[in-house]
Amino acid sequence: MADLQLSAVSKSYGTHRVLDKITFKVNSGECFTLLGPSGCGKTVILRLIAGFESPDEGEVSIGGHVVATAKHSLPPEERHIGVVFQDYAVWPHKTVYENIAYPLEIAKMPHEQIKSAVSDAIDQVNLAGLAQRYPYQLSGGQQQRVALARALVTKPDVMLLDEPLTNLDANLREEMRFEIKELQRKTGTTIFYVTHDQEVALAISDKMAVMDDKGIIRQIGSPDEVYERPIDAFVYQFLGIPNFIPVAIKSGQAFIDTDAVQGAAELPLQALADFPSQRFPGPKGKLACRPMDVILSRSIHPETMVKAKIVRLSLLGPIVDYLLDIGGIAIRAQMQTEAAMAQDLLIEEGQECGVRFAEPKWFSEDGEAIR
Amino acid sequence: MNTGNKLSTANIVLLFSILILVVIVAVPVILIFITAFFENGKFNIAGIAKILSDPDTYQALLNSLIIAAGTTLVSTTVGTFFAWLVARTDLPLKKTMKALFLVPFMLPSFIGALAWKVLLSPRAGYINKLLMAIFGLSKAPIDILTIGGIIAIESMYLFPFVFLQVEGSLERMDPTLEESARISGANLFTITRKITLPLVMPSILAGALLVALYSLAHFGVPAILGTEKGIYNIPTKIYERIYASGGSFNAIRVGTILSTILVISAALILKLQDMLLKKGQYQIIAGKSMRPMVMKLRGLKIPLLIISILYIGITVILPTVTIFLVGGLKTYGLSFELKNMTWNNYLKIFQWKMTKDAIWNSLYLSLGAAFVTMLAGTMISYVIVKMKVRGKFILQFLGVLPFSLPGTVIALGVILTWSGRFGINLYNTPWIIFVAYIARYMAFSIKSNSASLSQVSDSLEEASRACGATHWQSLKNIVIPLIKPGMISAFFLIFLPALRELTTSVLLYGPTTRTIGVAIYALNEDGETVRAAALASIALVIIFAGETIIRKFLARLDQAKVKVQE
Amino acid sequence: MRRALLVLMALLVTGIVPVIAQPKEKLMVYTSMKEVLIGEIRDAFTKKYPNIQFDYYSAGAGKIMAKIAAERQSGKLVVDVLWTSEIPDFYSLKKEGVLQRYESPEAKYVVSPLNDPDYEFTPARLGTLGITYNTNKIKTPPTQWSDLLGPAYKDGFAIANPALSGTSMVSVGMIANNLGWDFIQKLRANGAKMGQGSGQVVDDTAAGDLAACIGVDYITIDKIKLGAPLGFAYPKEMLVIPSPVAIFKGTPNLAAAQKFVDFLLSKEGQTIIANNYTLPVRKDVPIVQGVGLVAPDEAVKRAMKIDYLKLMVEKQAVIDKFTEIMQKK
Amino acid sequence: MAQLKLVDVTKKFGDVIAVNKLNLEVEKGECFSFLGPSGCGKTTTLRMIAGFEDLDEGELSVDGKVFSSSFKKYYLPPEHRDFGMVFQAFAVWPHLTVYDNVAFPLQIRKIPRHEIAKRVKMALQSTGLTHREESYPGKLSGGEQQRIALARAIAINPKVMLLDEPLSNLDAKLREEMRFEIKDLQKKFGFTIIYVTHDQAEAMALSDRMLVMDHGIVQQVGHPLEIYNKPANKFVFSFIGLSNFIPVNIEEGKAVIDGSNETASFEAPLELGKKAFLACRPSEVDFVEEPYTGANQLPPAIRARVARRTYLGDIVDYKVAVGNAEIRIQKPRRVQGPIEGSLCTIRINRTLWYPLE
Repeated sequence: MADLQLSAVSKSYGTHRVLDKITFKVNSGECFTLLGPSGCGKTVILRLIAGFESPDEGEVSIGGHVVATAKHSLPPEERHIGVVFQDYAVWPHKTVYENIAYPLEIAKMPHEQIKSAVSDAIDQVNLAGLAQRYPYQLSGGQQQRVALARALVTKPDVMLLDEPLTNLDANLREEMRFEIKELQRKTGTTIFYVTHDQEVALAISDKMAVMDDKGIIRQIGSPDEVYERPIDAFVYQFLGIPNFIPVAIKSGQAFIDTDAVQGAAELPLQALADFPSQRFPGPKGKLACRPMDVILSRSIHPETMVKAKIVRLSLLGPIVDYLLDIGGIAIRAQMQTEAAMAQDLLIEEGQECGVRFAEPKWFSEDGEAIR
Repeated sequence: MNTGNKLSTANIVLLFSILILVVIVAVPVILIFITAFFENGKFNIAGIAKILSDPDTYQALLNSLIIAAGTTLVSTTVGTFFAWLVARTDLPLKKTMKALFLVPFMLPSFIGALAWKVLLSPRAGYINKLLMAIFGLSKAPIDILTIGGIIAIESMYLFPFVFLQVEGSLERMDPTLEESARISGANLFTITRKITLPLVMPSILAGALLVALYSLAHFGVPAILGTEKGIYNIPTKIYERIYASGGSFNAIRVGTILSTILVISAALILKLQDMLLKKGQYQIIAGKSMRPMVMKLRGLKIPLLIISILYIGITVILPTVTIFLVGGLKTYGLSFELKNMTWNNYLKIFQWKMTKDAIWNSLYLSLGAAFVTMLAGTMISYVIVKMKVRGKFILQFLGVLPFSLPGTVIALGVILTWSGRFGINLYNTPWIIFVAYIARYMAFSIKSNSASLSQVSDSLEEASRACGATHWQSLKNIVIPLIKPGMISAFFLIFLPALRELTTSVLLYGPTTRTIGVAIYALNEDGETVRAAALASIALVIIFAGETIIRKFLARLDQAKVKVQE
Repeated sequence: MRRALLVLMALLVTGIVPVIAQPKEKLMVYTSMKEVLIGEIRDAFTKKYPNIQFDYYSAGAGKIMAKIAAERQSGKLVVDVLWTSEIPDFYSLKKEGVLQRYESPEAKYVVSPLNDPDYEFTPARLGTLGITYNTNKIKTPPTQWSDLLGPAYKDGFAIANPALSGTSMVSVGMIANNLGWDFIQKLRANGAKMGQGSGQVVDDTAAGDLAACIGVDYITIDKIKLGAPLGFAYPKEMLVIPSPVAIFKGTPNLAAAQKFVDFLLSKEGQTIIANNYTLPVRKDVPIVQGVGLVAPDEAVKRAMKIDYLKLMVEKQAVIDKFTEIMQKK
Repeated sequence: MAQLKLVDVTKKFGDVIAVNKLNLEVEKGECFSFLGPSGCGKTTTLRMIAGFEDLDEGELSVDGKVFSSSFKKYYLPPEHRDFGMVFQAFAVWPHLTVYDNVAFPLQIRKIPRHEIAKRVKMALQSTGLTHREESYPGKLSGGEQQRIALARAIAINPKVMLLDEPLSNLDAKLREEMRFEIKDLQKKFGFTIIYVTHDQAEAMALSDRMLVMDHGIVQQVGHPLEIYNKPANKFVFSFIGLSNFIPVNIEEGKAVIDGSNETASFEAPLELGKKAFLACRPSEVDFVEEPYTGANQLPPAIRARVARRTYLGDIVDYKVAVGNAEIRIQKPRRVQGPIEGSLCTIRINRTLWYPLE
């Protein structure tokens, strides 16, 4: 268990600067997620920490020891880390046991100790009874568990996980993310986790960093900080299904921006008591609201609601998904199916209804959060 | 994965790999060009013009091209047809037939040519004699000693190149590509014409390219069937020039100029294929495996099966039996009656120094070359596929270069390089053939090893590094065990063709370093037809035995590989 | 895997090491004599001198000369002794000064139409060529050269390629010299063609591909003995070609080479030659009777005349001219 | 009259019965999904409808015309069925341009050239591919390739469109977008859709009616909401969304969660026996603030301990322990829920009951 720190790390491939002065710190025992779209350079960061790449500038330190600078880079085998890869990377020619025992054999641990350490690790990841299987005899989820056990067995200072759940199917993914979290709690390992899946990031992180497609870290914070108080529109839209409504501010009041949306009616966005009109830098901005926060009602109360038309209603199992038209703007709304049925809100397509935005977020025209 | 500027293992491996390819491949090729274009340090355009305007050379080039074109056309047609028959129809015994269609691969084409000469030479050919006797003809109905004959025989033994490629791609092709045509309303005939054939066109072209390159530079069949009637292609012309003109350096120069023509022709063929394929690079392999549609042959089922079996019978069994029988004749020209048969020739093969030497030479040269080439190829492929080092494009280029280099050219380059010019003289030693084999088969090895290495995902090795293993430990414990099947199949891919090699060794052999191919050829040329046949029979036994053992072995490996990869 | 590697390495080592390891005394003979003949001589020679590692390379004279030229070019001569029938080559080599003078004690017994006064080469066999014919196709044996112009030989007669075969080269020179190029033109007009090596034309005749050819004595008779449907006949003017043996200057194996020349010229060596159906160069060695051979002195008497020095100069021209005639449509 | 009718359709592969006596009627213009785990026989059924597989038993007819029948020993090959079909792996022909791909089925039908041009244009327009006419499929994205396949299928103006997991090879965002596009195309052209998928959300979003299948046997047929609300059995319930199966002990129609010392109990159906499962969805459980009384409220309030609380953004996911059972609960983040480790009171709003296998 150790902390992990990157200070002003940069990396280029040819003329393409992938990372520019990246700095962050992962505390000891923390589960830290780096969330970003594919191709943003997040895997490069993980590979820099692992030692598969070396930085052009800056330094990487693990547990207070500098492991990589532009001049000198410790090879991966000397960093005492565990890595879990997206494609499992379990060795197909070794059994489960042999896979997990390998790092200990390399470390020249006595045979008996290896045996007990491996069997502990196998129990820990719920693979008991499968020790003598070859990877091809295991499911994807089981292979990923082998990879986890193999990375954990040496009790590494830091565990690096590179999109470990992407290749699993939806059900398994949802199950495994809880398991990884559970494992971290049991072992107290520091985890550095790289993913593009915001649901996983939210579910398992103690702290997360959101990176944009240019390789810039936009925001670092706990999941609810990042989710509830996004620093800008990018972070907001990356963390879930976004609804953006262009707004114009007229005399301290917000209206749907009719210039931005052709054919939009000039609808006042009423009853938004916490509307921060003073903090807006200009006359225009954006209102953002998650589908779950779009509150529907069959009856329209003009003083608290705007009028919307149901364009489409789709039942997705536990969730009902609505596509609404508010003065020419398409808005998504979602409700839990039970609630929708209980409140008689399975409104037929083509009908009108009232809409209220709960806990809206406000962004300036260029996407900065206004709080 | 470099760790600073010191001379890391990565750099050592890279340098070593480049060194091997430069010495084995680049230097010989460069020397050929230098020798061809420069005389006494001066650009020798007049000399080139003289050789090229010589009607002999011109005719040889023309013949080479005609033979290559004809062989490619025939092999491609035959190969594609049989591939389609096996992969897309309800032909009975498909599995057996598929295996049978690969058998001509095992038969060295020059031995085939030898057999066909015995059967179809204009007057003495057994079949011709038979036909003449039956129909009372005064002239032989078939003359194998013609360009047409050469094309026919080469095609007989080269069509599996196309068959393998096309059959494989038909088998791996996503069946829904055809099903969607069917649901669009097209019948199977239309689908075959408009969808299936265009989609496997890249494979057809790939197979055709292999045939064209092979045939263009092929020595054995034209040497056996052509030279007697004055039909030379470039390899036989080079051979003739070098041996007929007293071996003066001038002959070698002529050889290099002809080689240059071969290289240019090969490059043009590659370019042509590239152009044809340009718009046709597509993925047709399915993720899901489903049974492809099968065309019902109905009434044609049995006739086509019979044709297929006859084809195998005629191309494989008939010549093989002929070779064995001729090898048992007391002397050539006798009829196949028991009183004319003897075991003597077969016994002599193991008594004569020349033939004993040849068998032994071929065995250890091919084993040794296969072994060394496999190891070097593994190392070079590792650099190409796995390592992030600057300068590996040189390796990529040099590694595939021999693929398009005809065997004759490699032989000449090797003579130029290893005859003392650089202080090492391997001439007349087995080492020169050894070096040539390495050069000739390096591309195979790199191809095969690269394929298996690229299936080993980088993360498998990185996982090992992260577990605390050093670079070497990771190689030893993870990478090598995983690519072992690929290495072994590379070994056999080299060993078997090298065992029966003729084109290269015929220019390189020394007094005691004849290979099996050279010995058979020399015996035939010297009029020792029965002994040539006897040696050929023994060679066939060795090859068939080798192939069978290897097939079994590879099948086992394949199973293991499937296990590992599933 | 590891064991397989070891076995492979062992094979490699045992395979290549003997070839490069240098034994004490070695001898390399390049000869155009066929495997049957040279093989028997080697066996006898090796039996007599077990300490000499005797190797030979048997091929057509053209190939041998090409090989020697290449070896000289590369500066590493493998050959110690040359024994072929292409006499002009010996004159050329002599002129270039690469042959070692050696007067064998056995040389005084040699009868031959040609002798090198400097003893840089010595005839070791009297090769004769006659007309080899297929007995199924030719019922009356030919008796003179002009018979070949008859209809029985139409499109069925061949002479080996003089570029490949030394005997053929000399034969063509002799025929052109004695019967004139006209005769060769006429042969061509009757459908005669150029074959491959000197052995192959005989095989082709046996197989019936040819009706007849100019055949080397021992090659033909050997096949007749094996039952081939062949006959062998000499016209009045005979093709008699001595096959000289010569030692290369500067060979490290001079002693062994001299022992070989001595052995070849000895009664023992010549007997092996005679028993293989060719003519010895010694009077005291009997020829095999009843196979159509003529005695050495009669052969020398009937032999066509040729100026080898002139032939040496004209060699390439002769080959070219012959080839040109034979490839004419 | 139903447009597509399957009677006792059965298919065997060797000893395995892939589809067992399937009976089905699909109305004209309906969007009908086959939903089930992989290997359940749904694709085999679709391939039998398409004509790529013959029936071992049963009969299949379209608009009253028999297409395949084991009784009449009749089988109409796929090229004569006039269906449109879209495959999972796109199956667009890489050697033909987008235009030629779409034109192919029309050319086969020997439709006049100008008519082909018109119909291809229309199909490309409907699928938003107009600007891609001259491209080769290899240069296009997965979504665009799948649109080519759609355009190709609608160009012939089929009465029935067969879709075999058409969206599985696309990424999540595109998948969502495309399923609405398919629905829009159907509205526009009015064809009947047979849609095969293993994704329940996809099936529910698209279908007018759907069929849930397992091991070659139909488990339930009905409207998506009906299936969601009244799953016919445990398999359907678990396949259609996240589910809780809570083991209960039943005595005299009163069910108590196994291992809990609750006095409150559920009213259980009588035919269940002594042990059974109480099934509910994570979204159908509420945290209640009213004080716990332990009295016979209906539905009962139950005491539970929060074993895990996971913030998932819009939704917060809880795992609470009651007796020997663990219950997943999902609530919108705006709903104030208990913290991890605390005690809480829950109420299961809707219960379904399933026997222990």
